[in-house]
Amino acid sequence: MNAKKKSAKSVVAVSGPTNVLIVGVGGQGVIMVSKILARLSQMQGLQVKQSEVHGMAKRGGSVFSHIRFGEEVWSPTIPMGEADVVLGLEWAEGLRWLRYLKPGSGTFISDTKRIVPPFSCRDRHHDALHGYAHHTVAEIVKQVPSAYAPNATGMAIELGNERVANTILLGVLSTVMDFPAEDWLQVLPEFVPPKTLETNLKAFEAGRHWTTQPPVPEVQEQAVPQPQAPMRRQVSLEITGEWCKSCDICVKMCPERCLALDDHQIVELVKPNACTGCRVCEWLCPDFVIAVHVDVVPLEAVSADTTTEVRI
Amino acid sequence: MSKTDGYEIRLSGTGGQGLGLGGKMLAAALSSEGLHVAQSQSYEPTSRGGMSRSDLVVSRQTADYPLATGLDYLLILDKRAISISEGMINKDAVVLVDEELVPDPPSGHFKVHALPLSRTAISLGNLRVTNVVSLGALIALGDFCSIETMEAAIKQVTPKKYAQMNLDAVRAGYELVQH
Amino acid sequence: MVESAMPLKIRQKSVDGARDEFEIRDYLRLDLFPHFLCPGCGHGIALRALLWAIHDLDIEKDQLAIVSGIGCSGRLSAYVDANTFHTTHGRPLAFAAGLKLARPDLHVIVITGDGDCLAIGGNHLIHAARRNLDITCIMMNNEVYGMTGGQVSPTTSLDRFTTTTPMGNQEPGFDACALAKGAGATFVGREVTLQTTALKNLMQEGLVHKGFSFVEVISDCTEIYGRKNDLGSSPEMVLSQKRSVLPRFDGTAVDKPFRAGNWETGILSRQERPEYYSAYRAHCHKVLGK
Amino acid sequence: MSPVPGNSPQLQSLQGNQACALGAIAAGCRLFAGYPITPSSEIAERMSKELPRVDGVFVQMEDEIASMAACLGGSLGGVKSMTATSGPGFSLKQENIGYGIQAEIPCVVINVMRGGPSTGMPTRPAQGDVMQARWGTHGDHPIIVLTPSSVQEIYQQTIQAFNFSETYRIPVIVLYDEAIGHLVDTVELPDPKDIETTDRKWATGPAEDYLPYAPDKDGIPPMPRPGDGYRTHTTGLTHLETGFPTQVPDDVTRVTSRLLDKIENHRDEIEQYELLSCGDADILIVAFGITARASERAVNMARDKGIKAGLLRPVTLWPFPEKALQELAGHAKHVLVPEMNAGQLILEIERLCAGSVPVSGINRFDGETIKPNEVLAKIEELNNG
Repeated sequence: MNAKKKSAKSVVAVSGPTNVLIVGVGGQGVIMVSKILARLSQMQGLQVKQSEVHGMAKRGGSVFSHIRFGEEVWSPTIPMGEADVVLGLEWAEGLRWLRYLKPGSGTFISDTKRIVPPFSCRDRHHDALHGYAHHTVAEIVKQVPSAYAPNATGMAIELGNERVANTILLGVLSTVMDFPAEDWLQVLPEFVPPKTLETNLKAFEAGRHWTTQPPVPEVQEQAVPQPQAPMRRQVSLEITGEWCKSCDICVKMCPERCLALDDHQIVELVKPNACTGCRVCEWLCPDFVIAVHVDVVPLEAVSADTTTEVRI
Repeated sequence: MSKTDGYEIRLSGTGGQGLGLGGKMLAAALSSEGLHVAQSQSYEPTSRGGMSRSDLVVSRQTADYPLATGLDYLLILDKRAISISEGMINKDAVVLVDEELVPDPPSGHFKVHALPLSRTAISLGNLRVTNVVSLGALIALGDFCSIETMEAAIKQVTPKKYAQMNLDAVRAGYELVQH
Repeated sequence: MVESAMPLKIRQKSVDGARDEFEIRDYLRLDLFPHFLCPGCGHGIALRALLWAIHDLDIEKDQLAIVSGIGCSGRLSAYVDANTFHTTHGRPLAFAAGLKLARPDLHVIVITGDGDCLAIGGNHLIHAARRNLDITCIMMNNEVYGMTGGQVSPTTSLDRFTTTTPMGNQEPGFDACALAKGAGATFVGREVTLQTTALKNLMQEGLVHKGFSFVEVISDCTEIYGRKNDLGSSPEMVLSQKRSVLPRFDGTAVDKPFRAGNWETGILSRQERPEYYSAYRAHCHKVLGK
Repeated sequence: MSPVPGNSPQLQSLQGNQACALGAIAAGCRLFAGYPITPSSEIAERMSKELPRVDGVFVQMEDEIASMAACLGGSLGGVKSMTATSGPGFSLKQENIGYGIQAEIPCVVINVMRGGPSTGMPTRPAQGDVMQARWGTHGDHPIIVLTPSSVQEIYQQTIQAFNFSETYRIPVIVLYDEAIGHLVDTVELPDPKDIETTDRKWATGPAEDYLPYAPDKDGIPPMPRPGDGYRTHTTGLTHLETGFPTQVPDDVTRVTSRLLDKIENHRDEIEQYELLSCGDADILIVAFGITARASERAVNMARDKGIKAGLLRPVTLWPFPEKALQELAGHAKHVLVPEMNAGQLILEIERLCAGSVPVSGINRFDGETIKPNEVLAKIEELNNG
């Protein structure tokens, strides 16, 4: 994957809080990065507020951390469109939080490494095309005021430890923040395991160094499968009403609440546009009443409703 | 076919005396001479130390009734086994007893032979061959099977490492009567 | 966290001659539907997971033998388009042993219930586990004798009401998985019906396992047991499974307790031991010099 | 056991239970599932030795019930299967024997009878399972029970049992007493190529049209073999021709009647018996197993004394050779039924004779066989009588 970058200015504002949103998936070190940033802010005598969601590591779920620092900080969370920096430790997660970036001035930093978490997609069907990740890195970089998209994981692997990708990104981050470089180097050892300190320091430097390199010429990307023509999924629910025993399991277990029992206490699809084709109803129906059919069809072939019901 | 065409043999004593094996040897010998032999044993859970018997009903064709009803040849190796056969010993039957183990043999219209069977086995170095010594004596007394046939049957039935010991024992028993 | 840890594999509909997506109707005797189970019965969910696993393993229906015992679980075999055997109470494992010994080429799956497998058939379970014949035993545990109207079973939780424990059950129950493992089962796992995909994967692992595999399915009897004990509606009972279960995706994580017995879910034990039939045949050939 | 020297290789000295095992192998039995019980264990022991040599499977199951189940399971898989037991084990097998009857699964069950009830006298002979063999499992059902009375016949009847079971798709019981089971006798085994064995009638034709329990003209449905594409359902529930359960009275009557009729309508091919001096017999003895052997001698002894005694020995105890009995009893002055129980077979004989001729019994249930003299004494008593 190609790394792209765009020159950026320093983002730390003197007045008002600075907002940094750090996102990734479980196990990448989002929390470590945010702790370092918080510590640095404290060293400058600033107020810091941090809010995080984590603990999903085992499921590969999304992890994010809001860091706000400044002379006075009230709310711990960053409102949408207010982030000065969105730091993505994983490409898709980074993209997912893009709407939090401050229009016109925000800086987007993200590893181009893609880890597609199983349940984080809007489209729950396995092997489904991941709509949000179809854009090339170049396309994304063009959309934001300022962007750094190194292949941090690739660089980390070259350094001999994939896990220091976050430190590489930290190095990149350090070039857009106003904190003195020596402060970063002073804080870093407090938060990394002593055994890996040397590699982490190298990684930090590598991240800083990467920002000084000229942009690599653009080449065609091929990592993400993309539809030939505009395609989308057509979901249809096949409901064998005769078999339905009105147990209500599908109705209550549907995450989108798109099923209901009709006048005869037989299941029906009442909110076709809400159905994602996730199959929970099919899996949990003890009477094999519902079959979910998912087809990938050209956009023009999609019927008015996202999901159609086929009654048997 | 009525029983008059054949004869019945019983080996009796206590469990562990090898009467089942003795019956098997005898059956093999008689079968080899073209006779039909129906062999049955007392089948008790207390096979050691309890009463034991092995019966052979011998006939030219398959016997109508294969279990013993009247004994023509009877071996008794323990006094406790007398009672099971008393009352079913045929007239002129041959009754062979161990002179030490059966000090007070049954009497009646049959011929009783008391011989030092176990003593002979001990002199051969193994009390456990009393059964085979007895077989030698029985065929000598009964004359229903030649010693050669018996020896061939013993070779067939006995594991190799005991063959010689058993052959010596049957010969010793046979000679107890001959001499 | 990489994609391979994702246990779920649904195949896309065939576009290029590839294998078809799982359609449960392909595996059912449709004439017999709707099936006879009560509304909300967890056995249906479990059967679906089993057939899905069978589909994904590409097991030919002709080569599939499903042996069941008596009880609600026992009736499941009839609905499957395969060689199916609805045997006597408690004995499916023994029937299956004979069938598998006679026909090692067949995939033999036993579907049984907690009463069938642990009470009247308990002896067969422990010996099937010991013997390690290549059979997969799916035990549906709904804590009750449903077919006979809701009597106490060997897995009924303490203080639960059944028609034969009108004052609440005071008998301790079996941990069926611990029992199977103790008896030597070389594959032991447990899953709840709510985690259908995890259940399907567990069954799939069990089916692939060479030797005796035991899969306990925590199933719900909503109509009889649920009502008697005021455990809520069908969806509520299914959802309640979630409260104490943390599904494992990586196959090693320790899970949270489920129900009163503090039971774990997932693959609880997996070990290598010679499979009975192949070991028997090989040994006989060796001794006979074949 | 090794062949007797000096004789033809087929002439052997063989124990009854061993003959049973050899007969099973000769009949094509390739799966034995058993559980140790006196006095039948030698069958299992011999099968464990013989089956691996013919690529069969021997398995000692965890209990009697499992043995019966595994035997049926093996047969469902298409392999001729057998189990062997004695009274207490026979009782335990009954439920699954019923399953075999209902689901029409061929298999052979050997029951070597010992004293009872309960543990009774494990090592002593008896004939107390006459009615258990007939009615041991619940419900209305047909059954075939064979009763050999010699070692030679155990061999033959075990083969016959397999042939009947395969032909009529039914568990066949071979019933003999401990005295015969443990008897070692000189037998002449037939040349393997002279042994007639019957194989199951397998389902053929398109699977779409196949109904697993739709009988052929002979009343017997061809059996599906797993893997042949028929994918049928087997159940112990009363079931339709489709194999699926029914409780519709008319359907139940039809399918259960067919089950009963498939044996009843083939009585002529199934019933076997042996007659001794029956032509002019005043005193007709009906006996089976070891008791028939004692009766055989008693009849010979009676004839020597000028008493017109005869013996009807049923080989198929069930179905009982009714016509033969009724015909002979019609000419007899007295029917005598010696049996080693308190009076079981006599009930059937009395039923069949229906008061046309006096029927009396000789009964022993003390672990001893009935001796020829006892039978003779009774014959003389009746003759003088």
